[in-house]
Amino acid sequence: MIDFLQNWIYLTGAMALVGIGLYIVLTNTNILRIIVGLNIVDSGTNLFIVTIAWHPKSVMPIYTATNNLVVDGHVVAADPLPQSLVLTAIVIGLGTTALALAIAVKIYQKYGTLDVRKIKEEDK
Amino acid sequence: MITLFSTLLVILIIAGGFVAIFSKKLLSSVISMGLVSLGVSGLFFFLQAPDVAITEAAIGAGLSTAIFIIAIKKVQKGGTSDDE
Amino acid sequence: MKTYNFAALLVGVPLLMAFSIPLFGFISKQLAKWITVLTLTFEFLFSLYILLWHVYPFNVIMGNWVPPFGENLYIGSLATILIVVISFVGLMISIYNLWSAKYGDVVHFALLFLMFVGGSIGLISTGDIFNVFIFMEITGISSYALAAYGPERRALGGAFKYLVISSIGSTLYLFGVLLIYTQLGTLNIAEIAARISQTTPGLLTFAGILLVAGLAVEAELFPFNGWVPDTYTGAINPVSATLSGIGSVGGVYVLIRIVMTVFGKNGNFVSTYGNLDLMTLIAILGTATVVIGELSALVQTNIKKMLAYSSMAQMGLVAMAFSIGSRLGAYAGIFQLINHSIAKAMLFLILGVIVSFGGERVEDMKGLWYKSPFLAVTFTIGALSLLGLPLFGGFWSKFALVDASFQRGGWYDFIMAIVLFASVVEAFYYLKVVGYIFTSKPAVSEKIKVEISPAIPIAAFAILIIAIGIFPQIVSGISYSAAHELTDKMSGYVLNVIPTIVGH
Amino acid sequence: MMNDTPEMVKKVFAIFVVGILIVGFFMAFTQMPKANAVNVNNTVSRFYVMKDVDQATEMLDKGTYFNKDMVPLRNDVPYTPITFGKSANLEDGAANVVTSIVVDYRGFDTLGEVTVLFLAASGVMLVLHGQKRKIPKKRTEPSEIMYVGTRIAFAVILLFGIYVFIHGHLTPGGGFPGGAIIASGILGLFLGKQGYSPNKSGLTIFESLSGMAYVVIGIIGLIGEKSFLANFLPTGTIGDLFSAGFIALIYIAIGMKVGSELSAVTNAMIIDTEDD
Repeated sequence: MIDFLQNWIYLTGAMALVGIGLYIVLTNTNILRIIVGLNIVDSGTNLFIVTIAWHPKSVMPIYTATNNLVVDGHVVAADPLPQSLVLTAIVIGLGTTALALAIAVKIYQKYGTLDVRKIKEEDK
Repeated sequence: MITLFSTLLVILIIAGGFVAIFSKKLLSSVISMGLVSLGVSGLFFFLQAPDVAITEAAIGAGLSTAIFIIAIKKVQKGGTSDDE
Repeated sequence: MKTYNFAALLVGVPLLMAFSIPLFGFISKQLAKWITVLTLTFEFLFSLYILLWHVYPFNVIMGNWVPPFGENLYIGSLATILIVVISFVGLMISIYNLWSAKYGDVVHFALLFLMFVGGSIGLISTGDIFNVFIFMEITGISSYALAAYGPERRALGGAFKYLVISSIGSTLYLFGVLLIYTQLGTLNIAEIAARISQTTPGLLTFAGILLVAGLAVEAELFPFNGWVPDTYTGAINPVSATLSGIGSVGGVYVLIRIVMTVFGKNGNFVSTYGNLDLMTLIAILGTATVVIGELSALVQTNIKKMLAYSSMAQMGLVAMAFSIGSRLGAYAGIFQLINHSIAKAMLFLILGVIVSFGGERVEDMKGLWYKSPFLAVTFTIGALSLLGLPLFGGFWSKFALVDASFQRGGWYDFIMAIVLFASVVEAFYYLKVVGYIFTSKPAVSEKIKVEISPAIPIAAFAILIIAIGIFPQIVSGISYSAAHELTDKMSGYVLNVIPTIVGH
Repeated sequence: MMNDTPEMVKKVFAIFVVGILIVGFFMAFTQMPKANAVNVNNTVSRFYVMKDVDQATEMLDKGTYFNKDMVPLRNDVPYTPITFGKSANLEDGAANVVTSIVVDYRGFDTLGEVTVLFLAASGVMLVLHGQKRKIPKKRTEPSEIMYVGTRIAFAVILLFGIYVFIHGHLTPGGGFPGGAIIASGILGLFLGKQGYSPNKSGLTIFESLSGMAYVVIGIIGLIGEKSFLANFLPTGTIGDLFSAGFIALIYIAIGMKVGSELSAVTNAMIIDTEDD
């Protein structure tokens, strides 16, 4: 029962982060806050992906002198494939964040504001 | 024991997310975003993913927050001029 | 399983050259642009070799690990024709850029442009569902940066909007992929396609909606295309041409690959799993896109915004064509995609030349014929091709689209009505512009001098449109076999990638 | 993202969208395999962990990998036990399975990932081009202790970063965190001295050469082993420093690339690129 709950705790955390991030993106007009929201969505996604790779009795997927991953022909490690996907996703998230921040800084220099509504007005 | 820890961490990251929503200051929003990343990277350790945890701590919590703070400083002080 | 690993260079060479462009940039900025041209020439010739010598269909194995365990590229007939088109359009735009990209950081602009084309080629050829995400991000990140480039500040707002919507879309896509992974334990498109019926229906439905939602951003379908007008209008014209002629092709390709190959049911043309029929969803989204896009294009006074909305509407037509589900429908969709890619890229490039001499309102097109007959004629060719008049490329695809919906019958007749509606509305706004070009005399008649570097791509596109219009067999043969690949997923796709899968 | 709508409507709409998404996700979660049943043995990762892809490929070639309902018989593949420090010449000698997937089994993904970061760095430079630094007049110069301290810390951090990416196939870590650690060391240098700027063209050369090295390693595989990004080096004994074939090579390239790239990004964000 506790094991089962544990999985759901992580899933709830992941979903809460995705929800909070999306809420921030949808309700804010400040560009930097929107980027904060995107970052939180990314964290939630990563947590979700790592959670589905895991079960309560798993060990880490690294062979060491004391950590054997295969017992009686059964793999007891956490699934390493989603973990490697998360590595990719984290790096991609950093790239997107850096580019978004660069655009935000440039917008501030050109418009003098970070508010999406004011930018829209100035364009007209 | 681990269940207790991870539950606390999950509550912590959700709280961090709410701080990011409701805080008036942008900087505290960003700091709480970094804390959320750090909490998530702690959860990755519990989820048997040390590789991911290290990467998230170095990149997600460390560098991306740092770049964020640099950007905020530029936006608030306007320390650059535009030549074009 | 036919393999031809050497074709990994299709993705490898642009990467190598992109990494080396900053070094060339130290020598000369012009050299960086020429490197782009040379690399894309290589891509075009290589893909032409694959097409004409009939090397396709084949697999490219990465790292000596065969498909379900490692990653692979699959280049079938659909991928071949689209790669030829994309690398041709990319090559032409890169020639145009020799003249047009002149402000700011030209070296990084050339690099990002090259990787946008290279990433689209990778997106089309990859056979791994997570690899699709990577290439989506490659094309995505390069296009955000490209869209922000240019002298005008409104480019920044458009680029940022695109960035936000697109990154949320790719997050949704990632969720969809991982939900499928929990069920099947694999990421290979062929294996997922073969075993899709072994998943839980409810979860699959949700995953399908997430995948479609994520991919519809790049494919410019209705609720997710809010970025299109802002981004296209803000960006400089070659970038708009790239986004419209290359980016949307990649987006639609992946959308169709996921919906028809992965979620499709063999033998039946329509995919029904769970409670939701993804093809109907695509049809609804496509219809909404066409109606909204065409009506918005009608009221625009800014010609670039008009082309942006028209581009959206054309993508809706393409999606509708595929959603018919029959082989003729898929054929019409592929043909329409190719026509749209060539014609819309040409129109944006022409607009780039015109805008460098004047404004970009519809009125500014008045008397173009007296200023530059070459631009006037080529613009007319592009507009008429998009309208679907005979003798131009667009005629054959719209004809096939109407034919397909007619043959399918039932409520698909509705699609025919939408196509006719779209044509009528397009006739209104395109013919208005064409009328302005030829009838009214300009107030000031200064001649527009078209230099050689923008003239080559425009002329090449115009000749190609006419050539397809008169000899449709240039693309129709391979489009038809590509339609076969889409509608018969086992013998068209899965068995070419994993030949030993049993029980089909 | 929406304009001209009242605050309240926007919030309600956002809660509505988020709610639908979350309800959908939880419906999907209930259909996922239960926590205790999530099992690596049903996924392709099983072969990555057991380093048994070659055997599975053989079964695939013979047509005995899928049963007649197209369900893969993943648990039927025989396996050879792996002992840390003893087993040699495994198909991929990395002790860290995540590393072996990232760099070898799914190396093409990683090439794309490196490209994404490279493009992001280039994009930052493209967007922020044409700005010059304007040092604010009133600012306290960091003290001498800070200056020397950051220099020493940088040396230590650099060594640690290099350690992390060289040991990527044995311990947690690898090219990406290693590079990020080096970049954060350089970030420290900015704090130590007013107006500090790393050599920009040096960073560019580093970045380009290491990226090209990655692709060239791939092409060597294409020529030598008939497949792009194929491992062309001996794999050694699992757990040794010199094992796992080309994984260490690639991680060194990635580490240098990521390090120089992220430094260039932070540099661009702080100082902005200079026009020549």
